[in-house]
Amino acid sequence: MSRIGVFTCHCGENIGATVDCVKVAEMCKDIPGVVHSVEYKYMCSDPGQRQMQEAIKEHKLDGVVVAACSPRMHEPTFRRAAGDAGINPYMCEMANLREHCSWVHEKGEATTQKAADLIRVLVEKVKHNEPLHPIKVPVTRTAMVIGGGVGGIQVALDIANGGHKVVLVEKSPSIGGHMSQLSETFPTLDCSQCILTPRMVEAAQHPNITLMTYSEVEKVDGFIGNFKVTVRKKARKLDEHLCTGCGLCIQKCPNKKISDEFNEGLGTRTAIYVPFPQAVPNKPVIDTLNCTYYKTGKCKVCEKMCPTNAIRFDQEDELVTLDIGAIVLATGFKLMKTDAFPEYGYGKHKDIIDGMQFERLASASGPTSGVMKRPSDGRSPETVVFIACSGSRDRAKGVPYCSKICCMYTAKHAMLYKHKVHSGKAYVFYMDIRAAGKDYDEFVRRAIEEDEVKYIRGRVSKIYEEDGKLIVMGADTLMGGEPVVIKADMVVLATAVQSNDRSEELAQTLHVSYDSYGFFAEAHPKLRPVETNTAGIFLAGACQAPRDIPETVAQASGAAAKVVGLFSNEELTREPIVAVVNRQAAPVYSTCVGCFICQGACPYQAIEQEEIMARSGEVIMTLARINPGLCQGCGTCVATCRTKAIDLQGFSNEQLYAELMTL
Amino acid sequence: MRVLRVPCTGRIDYMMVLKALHKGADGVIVSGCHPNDCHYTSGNYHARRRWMVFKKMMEVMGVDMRRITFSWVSAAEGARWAQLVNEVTDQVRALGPYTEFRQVIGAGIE
Amino acid sequence: MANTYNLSHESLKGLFGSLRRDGRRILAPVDAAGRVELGEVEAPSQVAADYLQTILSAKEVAFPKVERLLSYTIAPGRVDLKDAEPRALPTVLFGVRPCEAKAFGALDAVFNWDYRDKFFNARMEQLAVIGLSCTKADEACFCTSVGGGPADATGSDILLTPIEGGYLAEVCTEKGAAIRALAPDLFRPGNGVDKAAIAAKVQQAFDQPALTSQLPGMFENEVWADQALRCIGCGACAFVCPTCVCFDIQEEADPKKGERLRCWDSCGFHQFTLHASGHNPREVQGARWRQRVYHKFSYYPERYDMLGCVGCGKCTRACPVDMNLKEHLIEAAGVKA
Amino acid sequence: MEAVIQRAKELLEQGEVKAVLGYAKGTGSARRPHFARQAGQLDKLVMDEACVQNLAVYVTKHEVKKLGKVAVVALPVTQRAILQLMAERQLRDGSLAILAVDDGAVKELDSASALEEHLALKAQVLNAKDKASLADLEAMDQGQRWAYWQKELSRCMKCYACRNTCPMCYCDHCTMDCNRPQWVPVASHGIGNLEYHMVRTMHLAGRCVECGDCGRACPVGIPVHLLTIGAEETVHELFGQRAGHKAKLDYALSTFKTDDKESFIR
Amino acid sequence: MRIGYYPGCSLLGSSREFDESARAVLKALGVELVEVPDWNCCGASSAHILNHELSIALPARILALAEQAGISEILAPCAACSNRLLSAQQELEKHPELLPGIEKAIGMPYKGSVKIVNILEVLDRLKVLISVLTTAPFRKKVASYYGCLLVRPPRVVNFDRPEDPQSMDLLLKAVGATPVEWPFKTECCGAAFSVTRTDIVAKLSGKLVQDAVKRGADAIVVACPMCHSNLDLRRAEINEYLQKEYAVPAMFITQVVGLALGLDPKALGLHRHLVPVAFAETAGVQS
Repeated sequence: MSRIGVFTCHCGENIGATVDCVKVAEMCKDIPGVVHSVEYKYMCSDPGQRQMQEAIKEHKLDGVVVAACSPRMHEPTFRRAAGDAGINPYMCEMANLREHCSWVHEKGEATTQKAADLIRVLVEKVKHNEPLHPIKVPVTRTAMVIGGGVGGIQVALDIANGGHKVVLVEKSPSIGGHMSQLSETFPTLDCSQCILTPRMVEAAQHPNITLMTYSEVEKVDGFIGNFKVTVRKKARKLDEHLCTGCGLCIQKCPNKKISDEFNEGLGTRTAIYVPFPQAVPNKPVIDTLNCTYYKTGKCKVCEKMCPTNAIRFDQEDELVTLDIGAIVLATGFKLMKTDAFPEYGYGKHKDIIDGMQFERLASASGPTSGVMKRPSDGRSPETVVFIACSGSRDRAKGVPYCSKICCMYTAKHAMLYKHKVHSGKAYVFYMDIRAAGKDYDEFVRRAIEEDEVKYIRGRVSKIYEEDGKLIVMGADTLMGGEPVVIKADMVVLATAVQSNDRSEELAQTLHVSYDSYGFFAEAHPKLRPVETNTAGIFLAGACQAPRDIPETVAQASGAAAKVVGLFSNEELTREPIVAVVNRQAAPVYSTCVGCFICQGACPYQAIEQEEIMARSGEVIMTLARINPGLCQGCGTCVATCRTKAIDLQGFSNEQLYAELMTL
Repeated sequence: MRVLRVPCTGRIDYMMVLKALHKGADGVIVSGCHPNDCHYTSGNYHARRRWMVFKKMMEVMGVDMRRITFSWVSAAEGARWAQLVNEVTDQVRALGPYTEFRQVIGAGIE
Repeated sequence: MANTYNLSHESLKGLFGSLRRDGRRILAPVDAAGRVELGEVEAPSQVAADYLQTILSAKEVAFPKVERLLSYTIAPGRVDLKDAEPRALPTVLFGVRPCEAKAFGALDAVFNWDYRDKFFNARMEQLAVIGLSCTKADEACFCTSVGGGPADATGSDILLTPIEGGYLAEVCTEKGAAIRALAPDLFRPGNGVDKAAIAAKVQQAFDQPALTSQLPGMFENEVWADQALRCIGCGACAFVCPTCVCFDIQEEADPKKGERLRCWDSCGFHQFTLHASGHNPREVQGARWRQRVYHKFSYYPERYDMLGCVGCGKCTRACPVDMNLKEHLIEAAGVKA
Repeated sequence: MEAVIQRAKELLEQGEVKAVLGYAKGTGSARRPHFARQAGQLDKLVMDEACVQNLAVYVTKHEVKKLGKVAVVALPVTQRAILQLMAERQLRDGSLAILAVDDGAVKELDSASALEEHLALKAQVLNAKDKASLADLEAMDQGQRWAYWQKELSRCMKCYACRNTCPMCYCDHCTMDCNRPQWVPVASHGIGNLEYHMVRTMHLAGRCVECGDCGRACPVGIPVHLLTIGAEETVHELFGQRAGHKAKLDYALSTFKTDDKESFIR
Repeated sequence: MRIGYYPGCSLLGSSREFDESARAVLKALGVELVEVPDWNCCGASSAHILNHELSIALPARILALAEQAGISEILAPCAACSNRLLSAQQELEKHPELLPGIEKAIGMPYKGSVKIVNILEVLDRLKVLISVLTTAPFRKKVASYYGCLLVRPPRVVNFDRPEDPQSMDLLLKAVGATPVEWPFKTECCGAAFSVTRTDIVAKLSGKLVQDAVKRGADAIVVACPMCHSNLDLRRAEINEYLQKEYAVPAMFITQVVGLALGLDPKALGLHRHLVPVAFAETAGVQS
């Protein structure tokens, strides 16, 4: 008969408030097999754990049930403590008295009784627990970072500087992401290109980092430490090694009128192009949709001009499969477009632009070389209206959340505009100013006080064009809701930050969960912000939620630290919660009948065929065998198997049956 | 309501539901993450097929399926889970004890 | 012959009435959706008319398919044991064929071999058997080959044989006499009737004593494996057989309470003799079929000097793959040692 | 029928097969499975409307496998069962000589693919009687169905004839025999019978070839075949998959579609 | 094409010309109108302020009558009427528990199977036919004014784009007119204040008239009796407010299409306008 110890935790007030822990500890003494039952205010605290360890040694316990919070919180803590006290960590189970009992019920006799019942369920389970030992799995010490923005670059650099190989995959032809499109950055107004480009170059030249630009992740198999990632290197239609980046082809390309994505449609580019001057790698790409050769078969000017004849018109996409140990998602965000606003004319007014377009206007490398020119007629705008919360905090637009960065960049935009057009008038319609970072609020105050940006607290209900002017109809709620009509030359909408295109598709490829807005879901908002629920896959930056540059870089270093930590030991120890197909002595060998119906149920292809040979070498039977390295312990095969030949360690049929029996 | 914790809906064997009824449960909730959001990729897809066949079989055998609720609730939907549990417990309490099934448990023994 | 009487159909109704008044339940073959099975009756009219036999045997009355031996509850620190009192209602088994009536003897041999089985005996004490001779038989019957007969009175407290306008009633035991005593006037003094003429003609199929002596020598013979090639190892034959006594003890418990149940088992099952080690002395179906025959035709005579088979043919009729016991025994008898 | 016996005799005499499995006359009007291992035993073979049992139940038995290659007289249900067994890797190509009998015509098949093509020619039709009984069951309401099955299953004595006669129940160690933990009670009391028949139905859903043998084998005549055939039809309705039609495993419950339609999961 | 027809009170009263022009145009386009027998008031702007059940029962009775008359689709040219019918229908769909009370109130069964369409939807379906049959293209610059009830609330009405509708503009193009880019398509004209606060109507409608003319519109085209009465009936107050004489006429879409089809202006009720429709084609027609 087992010697089980029950340790009931008050969890401060969380459990103690509604459950009479002393009584519960008392009641648990009567459960057959329990030889030691105590309660304590904070079991997870150091004294709490030490008390448990002493009890294990003193009462020679061989099984422990800690009745406290959710196993997701402290199962590792108590299992480690139990392990240190000399019993197998997997002989320690947790009964969740918090979420399953105290938090959901009123104080009372029934609640205390339920707590005791829940503990009895786990005691019965522990009686059927088997000592388990972590599975040792080799770790491929190469990381993959998906997304080459400032976040992705920071992760790659930190991991590379940690001494590990990194593959940085970027969808567009160059790394840099949205930050490369910015003019200056708040709150210091230092030029975005100046602080980003050195990092981009450092990443490109770092011996441990392999850049895979103009590439997308196609398929991810395997699991933590042993991912097999298939990346599609989209054809640049030129040989990267031969191309020196001289840019001759770009100058000579006759097809110059293609709308430039980098400049958010304000400028134009050639069919063979480099997104922006400081692009890394500085290798052009042929836009096959608009290139004349691909439409009509003629032209080929770039091929003729290329000094190292690097152009390869018939180059095909290339699929590369890489062994990867950990993946960091840093795919960034996208801005809601201006055509999403019916009240502002569905995007038909050229002079209503979004924040990124303003950045391009303000940027020295932008289409107007930094001179304030409004897109419609190029005139310098005398009056500019900035509208904060365009689309954000607006349930009708499907974006109820605050996009966090707009208050700051709107103040920056207003300030930049005033610096460039001293005589200009800048208005900002806002709901609340959210400038909570370091030196943030001072920055906004500076815009208001020094640069005389007029902040009007109110919403803009309608904008229409009249005599070349944009009539902005708003209200000033601080002045009793007075309607305000401003005749503006240009309007900048601080549109909502949304998850990047096809983020859900990528999440499904990586089996990572995501929220209803397409942002990736972190493992725990407070305690595990840079990890996902899928082991071995981490997060950094705005792909998880709207985030500014300082936070993105901080998270990037956080994620990198997790990866370096993961790679720090030779082997990865994995939870032994894996399925096992039973084996017995000859002549039965196993109750498995070799129908392999289970193989269809396993998403990780962890079920292999094992041939049982007679001494004569003749195959007697073919049985299923589970590769403990690949098995993630979901248990689908266990429930699918007709003869119950497969069992899941930690959630075995016997354990679950015992629990069911005491429900 | 008492809880039986399993790693995935894929692990839920219909015999567990039968055992719960055998041990006198008047209602059973079978729940897990939404399809396509399964942490183990396809556990809930298999579970869904299993439940579809299991439900029809139980209906053919005449079991009162109003007492067994199948639902997708993700770990992030705490409020929805609370609402579901309250709804189901009220519904089962309204249906009263499952005497029809209970009678069978003791029957057939001389 | 013991005292024989005539019992008219009318007086049989009267007898039923008095038995019921005496608080006895009457079980008899009844028609149930095209099948004939044992059921409770109030009057002879409810008894099935021209049936050969019931599918299941009457052993169920004394040795039910599931029976609680004991139950217990587990309280903190102690276990409260509760012996189960056998539910033994005073019962009259009416219309049972002579072969099945005789079978109770075979059950009794095992249940009172050395340990007196409280449950079986309690039920047998309360049981009275009014047998009914067979007027027809089918290919499966071979009672005459195993010392029985279509009108054999062994095992019946009263044996009725259908005659013109009623039955010839032979009172064979005290229980039979006790029944007659309930309503003596119903029993008219009988004029000796030649039962054999009325009873069904069941040809003797094989020389059973010779077979029994021959069996020990043919244990390794191939005939058993050949015969059992088509046996699918289910328990139909054992469960319908009036003389099969094997049972399995099952413990159904949870941490709060539990009960110990006795239920029917069959040597035909693949796992009947499976050892915990995985070894199974009777690995193949042939061995299991042989065991069924030897148990009834060799070990029973050896130990209880009676046969473990009454030749009722129920197993042959119930078998999904038509394992005809009589045919197989004839074949076995014909095998030269 | 002569053609089948003739072909069987040739196979036996040429030593291609060690035994021929067909039907023979049994007690009264019954037909029984018959293993003919020498030519002499061949004349006992018969083939008529009364021969309905699914002989595929024998092809997975150790004793039969020990005989060597066997020629099997295969009705459509037997053909489907053999193909499904091949799909579940219980039989290898060529371990059987299949004498496919389809309303009189005999065709010799020896590989899963040949069997698959042969089976594809004719649509699988559910016989009228079972279809009517299933419809009656469907028409009942929940209370009536419960009462109906409780009355029927109360007569079950767990002789396992229905399980052992089924070609798809070839597992040496069945869940019913599993006692750690004892998922299904062994005793044939109320709950024991109910859970046994529920689990058996679930195990056959998507694997049952609808031969109806389980219903015929039950000594006390419980129409258990309605449960398994009903489950098989359900799987066909829900997922469009039928047992015994594909050489490669095509089992509804071991795969899925991301857009499986259902209306009851909240 | 056979379609149910529900004129409503204003089409027989203050905006008779909308009814006449609608009937004339649809007849010319081969559409058979089946007027709902014994129809009653739709509750207009007062019912839903005073009594929730009444505001559902009135439209429900109309729809029930239509169902009994075998009408599967019903045209309610007046924006207010189609708006009331739609919201009553949806209210009953969302709250079936109200149905018994409503059926008792209107004394007949209500299924809610009738599809409610407005005049623009019907004309839009016949757009090809209209452009073919256009004999006298309406070569004018026009400002298309939708008002509110045609497009709001979007959840209930679910018609065109709530902020910048295009359906009337396309119709006008089909008959040869050139719609002007005009931001006030859905601004408020003052609606019911037409009776109680003419000063507000003057201000609001004035802004519309002023801007339309500034953008070169020769006529303002509407599809709602209330809009028309504010732009036409209240023109005196508008001119007084704007301190300027504005003679731009307000016309119904059905009148514009009618003219394009070459129908007699009198049959289109053009003579009933307070602000005269003084185009050359209608020479001689004067109120």
